Amino acid sequence: MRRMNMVQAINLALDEEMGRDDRVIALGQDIGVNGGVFRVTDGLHTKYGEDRVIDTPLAESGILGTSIGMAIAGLRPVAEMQFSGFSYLMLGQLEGHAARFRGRTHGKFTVPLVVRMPYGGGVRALEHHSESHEATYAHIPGVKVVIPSTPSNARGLLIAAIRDPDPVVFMEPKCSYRAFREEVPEKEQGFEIGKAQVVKGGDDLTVITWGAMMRPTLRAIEEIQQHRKVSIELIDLLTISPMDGDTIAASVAKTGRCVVVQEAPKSFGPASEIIATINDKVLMHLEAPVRRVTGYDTTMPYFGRENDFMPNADRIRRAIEDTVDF
Amino acid sequence: MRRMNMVQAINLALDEEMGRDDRVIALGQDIGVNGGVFRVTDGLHTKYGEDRVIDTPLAESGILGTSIGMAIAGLRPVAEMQFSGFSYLMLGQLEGHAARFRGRTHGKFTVPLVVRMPYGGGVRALEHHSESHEATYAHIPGVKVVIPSTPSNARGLLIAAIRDPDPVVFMEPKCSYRAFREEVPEKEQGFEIGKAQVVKGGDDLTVITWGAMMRPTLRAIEEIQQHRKVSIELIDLLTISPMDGDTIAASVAKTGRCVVVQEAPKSFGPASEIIATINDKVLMHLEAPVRRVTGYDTTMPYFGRENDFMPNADRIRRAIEDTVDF
Amino acid sequence: MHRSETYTGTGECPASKPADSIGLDSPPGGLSEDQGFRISHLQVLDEFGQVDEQWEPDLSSEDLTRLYRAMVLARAVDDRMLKLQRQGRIGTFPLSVGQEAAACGPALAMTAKDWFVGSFRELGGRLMRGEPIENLLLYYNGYEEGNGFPGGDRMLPISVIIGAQTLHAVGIAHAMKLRGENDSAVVCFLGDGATSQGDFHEAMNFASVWQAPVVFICMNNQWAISVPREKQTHSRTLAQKAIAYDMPGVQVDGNDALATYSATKEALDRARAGGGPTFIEAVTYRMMMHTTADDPSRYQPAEQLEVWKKRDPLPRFRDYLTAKGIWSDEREAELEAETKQRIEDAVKAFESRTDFRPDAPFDHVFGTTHLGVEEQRAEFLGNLRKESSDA
Amino acid sequence: MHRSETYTGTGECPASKPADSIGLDSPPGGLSEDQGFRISHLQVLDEFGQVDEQWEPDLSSEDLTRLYRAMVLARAVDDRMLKLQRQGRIGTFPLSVGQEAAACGPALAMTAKDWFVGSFRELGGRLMRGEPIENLLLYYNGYEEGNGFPGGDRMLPISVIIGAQTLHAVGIAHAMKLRGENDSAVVCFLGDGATSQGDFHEAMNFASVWQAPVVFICMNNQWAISVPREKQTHSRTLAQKAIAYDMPGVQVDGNDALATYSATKEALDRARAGGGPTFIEAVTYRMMMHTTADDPSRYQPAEQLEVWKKRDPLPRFRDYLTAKGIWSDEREAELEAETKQRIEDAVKAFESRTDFRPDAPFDHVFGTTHLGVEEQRAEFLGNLRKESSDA
Ligand SMILES: Cc1ncc(C[n+]2csc(CCOP(=O)(O)OP(=O)(O)O)c2C)c(N)n1
Ligand SMILES: Cc1ncc(C[n+]2csc(CCOP(=O)(O)OP(=O)(O)O)c2C)c(N)n1
Ligand SMILES: [Mg+2]
Ligand SMILES: [Mg+2]
Repeated sequence: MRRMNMVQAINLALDEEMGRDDRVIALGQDIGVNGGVFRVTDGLHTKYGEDRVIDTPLAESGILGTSIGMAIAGLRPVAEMQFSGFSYLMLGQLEGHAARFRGRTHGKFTVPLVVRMPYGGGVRALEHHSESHEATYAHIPGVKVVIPSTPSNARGLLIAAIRDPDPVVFMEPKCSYRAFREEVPEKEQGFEIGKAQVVKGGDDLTVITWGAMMRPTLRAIEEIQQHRKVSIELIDLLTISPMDGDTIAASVAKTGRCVVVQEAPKSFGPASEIIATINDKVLMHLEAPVRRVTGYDTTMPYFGRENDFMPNADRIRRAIEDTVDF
Repeated sequence: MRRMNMVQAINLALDEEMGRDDRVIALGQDIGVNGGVFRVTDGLHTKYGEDRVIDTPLAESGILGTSIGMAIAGLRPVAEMQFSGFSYLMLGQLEGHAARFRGRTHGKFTVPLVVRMPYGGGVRALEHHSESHEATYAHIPGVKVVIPSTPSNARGLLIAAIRDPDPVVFMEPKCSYRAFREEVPEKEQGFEIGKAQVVKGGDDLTVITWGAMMRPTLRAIEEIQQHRKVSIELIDLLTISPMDGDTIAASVAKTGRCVVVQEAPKSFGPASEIIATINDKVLMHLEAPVRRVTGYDTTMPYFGRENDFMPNADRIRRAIEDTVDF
Repeated sequence: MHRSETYTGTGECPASKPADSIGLDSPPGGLSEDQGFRISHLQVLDEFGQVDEQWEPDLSSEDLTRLYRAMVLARAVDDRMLKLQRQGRIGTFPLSVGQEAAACGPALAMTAKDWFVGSFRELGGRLMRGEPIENLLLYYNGYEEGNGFPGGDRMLPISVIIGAQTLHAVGIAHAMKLRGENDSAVVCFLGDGATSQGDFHEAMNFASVWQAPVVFICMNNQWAISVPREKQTHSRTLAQKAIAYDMPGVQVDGNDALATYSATKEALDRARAGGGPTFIEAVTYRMMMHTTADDPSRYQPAEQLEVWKKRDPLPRFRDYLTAKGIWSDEREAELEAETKQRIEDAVKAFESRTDFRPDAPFDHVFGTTHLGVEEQRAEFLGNLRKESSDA
Repeated sequence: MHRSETYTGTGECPASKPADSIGLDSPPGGLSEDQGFRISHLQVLDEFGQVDEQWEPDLSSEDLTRLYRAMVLARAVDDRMLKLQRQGRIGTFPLSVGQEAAACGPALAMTAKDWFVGSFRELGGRLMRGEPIENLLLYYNGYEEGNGFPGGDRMLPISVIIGAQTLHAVGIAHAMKLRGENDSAVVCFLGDGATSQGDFHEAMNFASVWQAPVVFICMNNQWAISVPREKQTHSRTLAQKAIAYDMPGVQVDGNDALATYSATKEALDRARAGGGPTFIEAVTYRMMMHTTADDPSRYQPAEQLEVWKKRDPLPRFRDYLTAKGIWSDEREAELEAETKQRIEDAVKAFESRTDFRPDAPFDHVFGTTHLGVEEQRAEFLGNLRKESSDA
């Protein structure tokens, strides 16, 4: 058991997989000599050499497009987008090609690649460095979207993503990168893509969230439980798509109340899909409207205002209390 | 009054606006001499010359990025993406710049452009020619997304879009382009962006749809009303974003039942946002789960199977009946 | 007089001054010029079928015949598909008439270990790589079943999004290099219009930075739908785009199958030997509509087509073969009959296909099983059943 | 000995054969070469401050002084901002130390009617265009309020997404042309890393197809964060990328403010006269970290920095001015004091700003009022109120 933060845990997963399987290569901007702007790939360049840890030219579509080719030819590229805010530059390649080669060739050519990208706000960064684009990726059939929330699940899920036969968008909550440490087991635990995790069982209300929003959500739940008795079930989505509707439905069928916490702008985000899933499967169990605690439908403001615009523990707490009291 | 199809109506709107305001220019691939691959811009090149109807090089990001510059400099570009299936190539420019210049300059530089694109299936086209990407665009704050369904509203909404001070993604249901004609009034009726239209009042159930799905939906309603008495309210969304939540809520508050018809893949689509809106505003009025009739979460199949994969009148009819009978 | 051995003219990439590896270089004082940039041109067989023996490649009769047969087959398939489309028996498709030499010459230069990464107008090349005609018919009739065939392990399917495939080609090429497959390189086709796409530029840049074993063959057929070459880009040649990447740039007569063969062969040899990528512009002409949905009379000057008809790659190659004594009217007649039969057989096979499982698109959403996908498959099949029972 | 009149050396774009407008051209027979491609180099002031009088531009003392003052101010602002950042008083920002000549020379060549389209490392240029220091402080402290200022009608804000601004520049330039504003052109800055982006290529292509009045100034500072220039692209120069578009390509000493001025001036004159776009590579060096978040010791060879310190654009320009009798130690001391004061005033003004309406981001989502936005604004303000009452 080792205590580590998320950066270290992701680095560990990369190292483990590169050590295990020499088809695994990493590529992206500044990931080699520099070890990545967040140091996620630190040391790998020295250990595996510049053929397997590739500093690419500054071109997101180029990185993803060539990764597709490498994956088709039998490698397992792990591409990094330096920030998710730049990742739309490769959306054409992702939607048009990574997501489609399997279907387009009836399974002959497949694209087992991972595209890692730090996402979200809270680190006082410049414009375009704080976006949460997971809904866009999740709307693409053939692409899996995974968002870890802790060092352990980041490590486990990244390993699963690298071994997965399909393109996986792996979004890393950058404000959790160094926010805390936890024990990371010696051997990877076997996280499965497509499965949500019930982090905490409860009977009165379900809270669903993912990634960076786990921390304020945990804080909100703690605060509530300091002053009132309410039994809250907390689900960490972990995979945004394909979404684990069954875990969501089972929980909400039991609790009848639900709050969804999402960092992205409100409209057309994952929270809406979660609500639609609840509607489809367990609407008649609902005793109150599902509440969304989300970003607002504005461009992510510059960092001077970001804290006001991102969901915080206080808003989450009030949403939970209002829903319980509904 | 003139009877015309949607291609003619859009052409009329372009012609009217170019005639009225010489800042309006059109640009895109093959829109000039050739009049566009669907002939939407037919005749405009001859009438307004190649400085105002520009055949561009084959580069979607280039088309949108230069349109942004032209809009900042005082023109009103109407850019065409030849098919929406290629439009993700310009998403970086749309999300990163068109949507942001107003906020980024506190209103000093604005981007009053329209990006037109035929979308959707049903015309037996090759791969990438039949997608429905509206949810992706709608998730971008600062961008308006409009989808007409008839010649008249196409003309009225395109005029509104061109006069709008913001970037508007104008998605044209290509399978409705020549499917029918209707009277188009001499003077434009004043369609407003951001307003849904209650096409038909009713008390028992609300059907919400947009674009190409209006026609099978109308057929389904007709079929139902041939054999049973049920009063159906039909809402044509017209603007996907910013969505007209009030019209939706008012209707569902009245009927208590709702079916949403969406051509795009099911998950993370506009139907989910509609359901979330209903949840937010009028959940307690619901007497049955909202039903989604949608595409499936697969890549749009090649045209040999597209009819089976797109929502049709039969599926819509059954969803309506099941919801009424719930 | 076969001198293919000496044909290395297109490969050098002159450097007037060496690349500066630690950024110490700054421009020389005053105003000066760097003129050390060039491209090369190649034509071996002129439009009258006259060969320039100095550059004639050393090809066996078998290879030459194979090349000719492929070009003839491609044209006949195009011809038949156009008729089928007009009869509503298949959907929209892009003809390659006039571009056979640009597609088949390079395919002849490839080995089975090389990868073929195409766009959608390299019919003859695809056929040479073993793609069954039946597949093309299936594909252009809207069935994914047309995409795969046993054996086509090193040929990517048709790529519709203009320019995108150039990046896949570079990725594959770099993977070959990383995996030490020194006998494998990639041939990547693109159109003149594709040179306008950002992805093309990124592919050229990655290819040259990585010195990846890839040969780009840009079929400059003068048109991108209705947009003429000179509105697509302002440069005099497309070949000179290679200069931006210090990559060898070659402009060949794309209607001369010997030139397209030789330039590709040389570039492939160089690529496999670690010499990096090459960009070849094959100057040719789209003799028919863009696709069957297009009407070129709206934009194409008739006199242009007339000029290019005289440069048709087929007759000139037949004349060359005939002059060499490899070909004759009898062989031509035989080939015609055989080609016709082959196409007929394929059309029959295609039209008798009924094994289209409606839910096949659910098979390949993911390589792992997910409940949501299977739920939707069941719902889909349920819907189909209900609709057929309703009907 | 001012010969700026005769300085037109970089403008020609030689055509070894004319563009073929109806696609009738095919390559010449046999193998041949086209060597008609070139770029030009320019350095006026060498690293010792010695001027090459043949190419010395005809600038007034006022203009030369303005240029020097701007470079000094930029460096002092950078210096102060670095300190503020280290003290936690502003956020991450990119320094432009070493690149002052590449940013200020071009700005001097512009008129008020020209547009300035930057990336984020042209501090001196922005200051010359009237951007208040206070704005920069606001911007880099995370407030949109830093973006707008009265009068900056022809300068776009900082552009973070690498390469994207090149397309905006071309669009603006083309709009100027379409609107008949023949006295307006656009100067667009980009980095060496930006040349790898697809958008850059599309911008170059559109600019040359449209013959738009735009001057691209590529600040080749040898690094894109940790990636050295020679891993960014394989070409010997960046200037030669212009050849792909038959656009004049010029490589200038980017630490020589006279060269960056002259090359820009000539290109702007040509652009305004309808002569189309120009691509200028300004060879310079990023003397500090990429941004304050970066640690160049991880990747930068120390000896490289040493070499470039000797090429610092400021001392050499001061020496030139001094030799011309325009500058003196007293003036230098005065300028220092004045600059310090100006920066202090700006910092004070910045730090006393409190007029940040928290809901300002809702003001500019759309130019029209929409209920949904206003509902969210109300909810947002309600949340803020609740949180402050909770606290
Ligand atoms: C990204 C993209 N934009 C637009 C299209 C529509 N389109 C299909 S073919 C074509 C022209 C392609 O021209 P070129 O590259 O010269 O190839 P050619 O058709 O001449 O073989 C266009 C615009 C597309 N398929 N992909
Ligand atoms: C599209 C995009 N990808 C990545 C980044 C992150 N990034 C910011 S600056 C930079 C390097 C830019 O290099 P260059 O163009 O040479 O400009 P310089 O920083 O040297 O001025 C990178 C990779 C970005 N801002 N935009
Ligand atoms: Mg073409
Ligand atoms: Mg740089």
